[in-house]
Amino acid sequence: MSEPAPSSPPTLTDAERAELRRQGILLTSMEELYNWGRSHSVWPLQFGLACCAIEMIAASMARFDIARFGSEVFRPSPRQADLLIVSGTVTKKMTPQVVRLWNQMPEPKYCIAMGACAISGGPFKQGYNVLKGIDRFIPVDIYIPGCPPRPEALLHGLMQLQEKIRGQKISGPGAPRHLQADTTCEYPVPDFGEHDLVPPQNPAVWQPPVIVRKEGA
Amino acid sequence: MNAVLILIALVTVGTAIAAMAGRNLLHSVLLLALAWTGVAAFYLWAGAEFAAFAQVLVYVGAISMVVLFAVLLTRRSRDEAAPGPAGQSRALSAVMAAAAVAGVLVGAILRSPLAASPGPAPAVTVRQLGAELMGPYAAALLAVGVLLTVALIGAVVLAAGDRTGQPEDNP
Amino acid sequence: MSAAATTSESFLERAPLLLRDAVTGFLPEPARWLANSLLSIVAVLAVFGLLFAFLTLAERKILGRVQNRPGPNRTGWFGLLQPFADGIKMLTKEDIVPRAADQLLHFLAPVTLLALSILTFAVIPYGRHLVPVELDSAVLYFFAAGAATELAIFMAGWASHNKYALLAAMRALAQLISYELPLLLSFVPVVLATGTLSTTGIVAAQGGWKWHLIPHWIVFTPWGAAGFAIFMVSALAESNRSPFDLPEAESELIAGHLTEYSGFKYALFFMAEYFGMCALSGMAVTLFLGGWQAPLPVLEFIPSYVWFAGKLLTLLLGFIWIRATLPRLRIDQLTRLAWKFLVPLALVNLGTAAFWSLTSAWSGPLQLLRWAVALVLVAGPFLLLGRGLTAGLGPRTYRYA
Amino acid sequence: MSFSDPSPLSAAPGASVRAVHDEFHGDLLEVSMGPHHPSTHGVFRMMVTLDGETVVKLKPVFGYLHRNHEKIGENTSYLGSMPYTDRLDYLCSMTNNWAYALAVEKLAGQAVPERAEYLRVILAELTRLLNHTCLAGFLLQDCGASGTPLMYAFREREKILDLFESLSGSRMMCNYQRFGGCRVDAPAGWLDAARALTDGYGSFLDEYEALLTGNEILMARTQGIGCLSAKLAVSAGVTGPLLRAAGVAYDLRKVDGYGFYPRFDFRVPLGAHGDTYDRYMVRVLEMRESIRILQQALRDIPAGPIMDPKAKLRGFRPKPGEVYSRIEGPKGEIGFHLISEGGPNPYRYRVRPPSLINLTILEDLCLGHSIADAVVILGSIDIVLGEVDR
Amino acid sequence: MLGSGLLQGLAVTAKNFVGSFHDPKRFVTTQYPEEKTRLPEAYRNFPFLVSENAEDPMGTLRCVACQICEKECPPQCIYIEKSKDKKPDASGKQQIYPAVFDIDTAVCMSCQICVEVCPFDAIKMDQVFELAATDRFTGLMLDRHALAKPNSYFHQLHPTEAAEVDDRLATERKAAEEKARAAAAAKAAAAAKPPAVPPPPPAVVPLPPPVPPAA
Amino acid sequence: METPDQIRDRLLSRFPGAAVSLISNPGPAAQHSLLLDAADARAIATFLRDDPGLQLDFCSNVTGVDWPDREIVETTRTSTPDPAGGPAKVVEQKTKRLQPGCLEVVYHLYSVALLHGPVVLRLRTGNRSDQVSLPSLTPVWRACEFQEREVFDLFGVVFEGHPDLRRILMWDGFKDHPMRKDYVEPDDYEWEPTPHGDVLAKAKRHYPTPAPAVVKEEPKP
Repeated sequence: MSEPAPSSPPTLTDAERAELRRQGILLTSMEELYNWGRSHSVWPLQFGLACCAIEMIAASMARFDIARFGSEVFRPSPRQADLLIVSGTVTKKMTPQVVRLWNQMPEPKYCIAMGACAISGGPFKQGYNVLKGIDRFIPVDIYIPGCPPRPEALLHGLMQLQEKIRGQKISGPGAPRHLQADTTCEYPVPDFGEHDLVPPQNPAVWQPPVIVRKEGA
Repeated sequence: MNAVLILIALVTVGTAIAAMAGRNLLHSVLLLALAWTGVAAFYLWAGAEFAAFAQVLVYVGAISMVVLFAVLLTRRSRDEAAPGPAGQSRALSAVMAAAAVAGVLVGAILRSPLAASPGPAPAVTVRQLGAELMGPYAAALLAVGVLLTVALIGAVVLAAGDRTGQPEDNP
Repeated sequence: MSAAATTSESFLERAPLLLRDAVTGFLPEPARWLANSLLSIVAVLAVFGLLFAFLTLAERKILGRVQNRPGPNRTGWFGLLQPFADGIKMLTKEDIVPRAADQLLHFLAPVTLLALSILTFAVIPYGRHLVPVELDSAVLYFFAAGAATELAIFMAGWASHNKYALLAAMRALAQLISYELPLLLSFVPVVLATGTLSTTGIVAAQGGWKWHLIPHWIVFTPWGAAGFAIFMVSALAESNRSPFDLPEAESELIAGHLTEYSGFKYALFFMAEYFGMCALSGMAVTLFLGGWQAPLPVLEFIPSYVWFAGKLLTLLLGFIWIRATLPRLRIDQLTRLAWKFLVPLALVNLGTAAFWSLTSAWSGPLQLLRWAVALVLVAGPFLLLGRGLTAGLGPRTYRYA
Repeated sequence: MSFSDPSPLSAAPGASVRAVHDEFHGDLLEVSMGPHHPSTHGVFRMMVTLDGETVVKLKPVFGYLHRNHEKIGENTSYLGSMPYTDRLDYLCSMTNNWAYALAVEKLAGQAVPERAEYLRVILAELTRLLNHTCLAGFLLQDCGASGTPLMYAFREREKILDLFESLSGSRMMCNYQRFGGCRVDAPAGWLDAARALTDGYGSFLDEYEALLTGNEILMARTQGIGCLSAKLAVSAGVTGPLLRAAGVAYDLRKVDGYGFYPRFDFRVPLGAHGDTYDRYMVRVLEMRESIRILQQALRDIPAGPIMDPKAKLRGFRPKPGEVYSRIEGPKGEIGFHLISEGGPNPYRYRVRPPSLINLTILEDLCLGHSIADAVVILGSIDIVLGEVDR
Repeated sequence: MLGSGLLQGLAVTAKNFVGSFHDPKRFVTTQYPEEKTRLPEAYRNFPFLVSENAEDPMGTLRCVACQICEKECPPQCIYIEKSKDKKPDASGKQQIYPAVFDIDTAVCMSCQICVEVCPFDAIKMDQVFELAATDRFTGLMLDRHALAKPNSYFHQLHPTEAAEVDDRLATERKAAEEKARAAAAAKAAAAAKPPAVPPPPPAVVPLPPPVPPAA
Repeated sequence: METPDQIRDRLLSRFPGAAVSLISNPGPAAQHSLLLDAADARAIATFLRDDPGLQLDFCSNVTGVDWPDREIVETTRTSTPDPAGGPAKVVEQKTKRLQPGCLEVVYHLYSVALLHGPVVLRLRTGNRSDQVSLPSLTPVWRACEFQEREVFDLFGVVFEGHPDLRRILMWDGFKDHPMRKDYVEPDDYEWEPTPHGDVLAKAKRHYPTPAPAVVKEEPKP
């Protein structure tokens, strides 16, 4: 369910390379075509949460024009969307809805956490009703810091996402989530508890890493 | 060409039966629309282009919509038993109605002069059709028109009677 | 495709037929007929399939330009490959069917819709010799096939088992019932004037020029112009385009009947919408704009299908332009517009057309009288009914504290 | 093929088959619009009960963007709360800044230099232009126009944002004003740029009005829809353009005369019907008045310091006391209620959110109208969820 | 007349459509990756640490780890650990330096309060916004190596402000030097008297350890 | 406009049995407020709204304030005159006294008709238990509807006579009243890269020993 660990080496093993060679050029060109199509047609969900949503709207407006990337088709229904831009503070009251929306999107789907609040709770992380990062419940592909990020930063994030899509393999262990047969696109939706969400995070998606700081120059 | 005719007939009758037997009201309506299309196909097979397209336009295009509307706007839940005579008497009335319709149809068929061998169908132009309707059959046309108008008014009365006490301001 | 071309026509005019004969000419007669039909089907699908692809792109680019931005321009040269990227993505997207949905109807709805909208292409004369099927009552066939499409939209809305989709289904029904009538009534005068229901006949009747200058297109008569306007407004409504896109009213009903459709099924709906738009525009061209006829005698050297395509694209541009500008009507206003404005107008227009054909023998100063009476008959009801429609509405003046 | 929740957008998934069948044949259809819905302007939710398409009951549900602004404000220093006020009504950070700065200045009894007061008026009026322009765009979007009016509105918004950015460093979250003045002075050429923008804004409004104001569809969609009576408006605490569209002459710029507003010549447009069209038009006319104020302010602005030299940023501890201070924000009366106990943080930090209180009358306005109208009425109330839920 | 308003609207959109091909006022798009918006001088995104010298950023940070910004930062996105030893700063004065200085850009709200409260002009606002990352923890947590930017960079971003800061620092330094000189003179005067205590041994200046050049 | 003193006097004369006291505001704003008794608050509010001299028809702001129990140290000086006729002996005595806390609801009233204000009303509950109630002023001013709901949600004051008293910002199953000063936030802390103060303490609680994973590599060139 979780993304492949970032530490796994992106290089191919010899066996994989041989396998690829056997499958030949057809697969790679298929792969390229598939990835090309996906990466140039990323339709976001028309979904705004807070301040960042205004910058997201601004990114789709004339000055920045996200349409140039083929992504101006903001679909209001999650069924037709490819990209969930979590733009703004996710409150605990809103979290189940966001996870549900994510579940309702068909694979392949991507998630951009736009702005400090969506990544970590941002300036509001001290709040009792604020989720400290949407990646506690759904896998995030791209994080765009900023409060709010400029529309150009969103475009930059979108280009990063396109890069990421273009780099995906359609077979083998590095294949994206939606091409792995044993993974599900259903993520558990948290419940409202008496004091907090139950559970407060999805351990299958999110494990808190620990930073150990080394002193010295 | 007989194979085509049999196919059309099977589809028409089959969908009609399915529409009657179906439990899902919406499915029945859609099947009914399909049956009407079958009838249109039959007209087409018989060379009556105009009648066929008019059938589709009027029945599939418009009447089925009205039926759908009627189904959706009917207030009564379909689970409630329809008011009226139950059991045997219902069956009796159904048989009687069916017999009456069949009688009229058979009578009409018997009385119409059928050619012994179905030669090539006469090319009926729209102009001729219009002339016939406005000439010899004008009275029948008027009667049908009046009948439909009355039915429409009746439908309006029925629909409006359902919402007693509620002013109907929305068009 | 029928009607053998005479060799007196230009090569370009005959090119499609020659091409067809080159492909199927070696076949024996019955097989040839079949092959010719298949070929026309393939040709129509290919042409309109491509038109659909580029129309979506054109719409996005034109909307962009209207809104002061370039639109898609990074996928391929000038963004020309954008529709194909979208197509690949749509094809490979997961198909979700809601658990509670009516599985069969949920699947059938887009298929039916697309099939019906493709059927309408059969009778449009795309050029002098390019009409896939010639029927005596072709116009009737066209509207019969078109009338069933909203049934498919209803199926989609109802089968999705979603409240928004259901509301959209109801709206689609109301819209169809309201606009079918003005749509049909608006072309009756054309049939009255030309005396035929065949599309080729109607186009043929619009051939020729008055004083070698004004073509005999129906739109150049007062009742023709009015009929054309009514037809186009109704066509906007029939194809669910803005400002009549109520079933897919994004601001109220999410995506209306499409709310629960994903992936390829959604693409089919999308395609059907554009096909419907193309077909209705094509019919408008046929009925009112002289079909494939050239506007001026000197321009006849340009092949007929080019003229048809040009007129078709102009109308489609109009569709897009209107979409870029206008807000949406409300459902009751929509039905009111149909019943209280378009239907009476279309009926009066029928009378006007009758008057016009009865007075076709008038000449000289009587000709002026004929024009005057017809214009009054067209404009008078328009103004009167329009005033009734906008009663109580209007600009206001404001006071200041 | 996979299967998913039966009803994706209603809040309670799994509405059973049975229930919907009842709704088919029964009387009322309950629709949950939001929190994810294209026209709820964020994560707002309306529980709507429909008879056909007519709204018979409408209950707003809040809290989907409740980010604990007041609690954070009580745990943060006076200065530290300033950037948070940007995020209240994130379209109008400058007026929020001003409202908060004014409240703290009243709490601590601070004075503001003249140039800063002028700058504040200029920024507040620019914010008003920005807000009303965006609102008009969003309102038309709710009416179903496919983006074009919104695009034109945002085209102009970008011009104002450029001004804000070159002044304060950020497009939206300006964090510009301080207790006792403003953070930095306007850079060279800024005032000229502001003048150019102000002078060109009228022609934009003309074009915008040509696009929309005479549009029959817009008039049909908005005139006579959602009429708000003056009595209800006052009782429900409705403020801002909504109140004035209902015909009540209550503009805090005139009533309280805060800042330097008494120095400027401007009028307060009033509506007569209180319907959606009036709410829209009153805003358009207010924009024209804002342009007049801006022209006067940009003409008269003096040179001088922009910060009270006695002002203290770090370790700012006002004496114990309490204040409620309000200004006329673009959406209505935005107020701050501060209680100081003498500490570095306010003891009580309360925001009076105009958007939330203006929503009190939402149900009254929508009853009897269709669901499409409800969306437009909500649009004409002009809410920003950051402020509604805080 | 019915329709006149609609036609007026259509005229406006047509004007914009045609205008978008020749009128830059009606074609406002900045095509981002190729064209870039010229950011105003005041633009701010995330903070960076000013170092005097590009060659040795760690050795010449202005920051003395006073932790004022850490305390004042409203969202608390700064983490500082003071060094346990002292190192000479750019002017050779012994200073405490930040052993750890982390800014979590995933939290930072770009409010600039750290800049306002910093008494040493050590932290300033950067203008880089293309920071999208695929990993939140390694990509968005900036440590002092990533944060340190030379003064010349600061000049490039905010020329006016940087010039002011340099002036101010120069005057302060001068004042400090004069003060030190005066103090030294006073000390010397005091030292002229017999010393009561033995003079302290000369301070040993530890050399800064070699640091790889900052990216 | 009448001063708060005058209003209080008028109220006292109009409602002889009512307890209306003036709470002065020491700050420069000097917005003094009237403390009303819960029993006759609604009658007084209606009077304030309808009185032709006041016409406070616009309730701008409603908010709650939490005053927890606090220990007050009072210093009393008693000077006993020295019987010997010398300087009086001053004895300072410190007494600790527990001031019981309360929840307070503050209303800021203005008049749209007469363009004056604000008049500040305060209502206080007797204690800070979970079910403390005050009369709702929503029947007097509609503007209180959502704001009183908010006070109910965040402070836990039950407003009697409120037409629709439900939680407004938090979800319905939520149990706490987060704006109270003694509210304890849920311990959903997991990991935060830049911890401070109590967050750091929480971090220590969650990770008593540093976890093995090292993500951050330093130095990063």
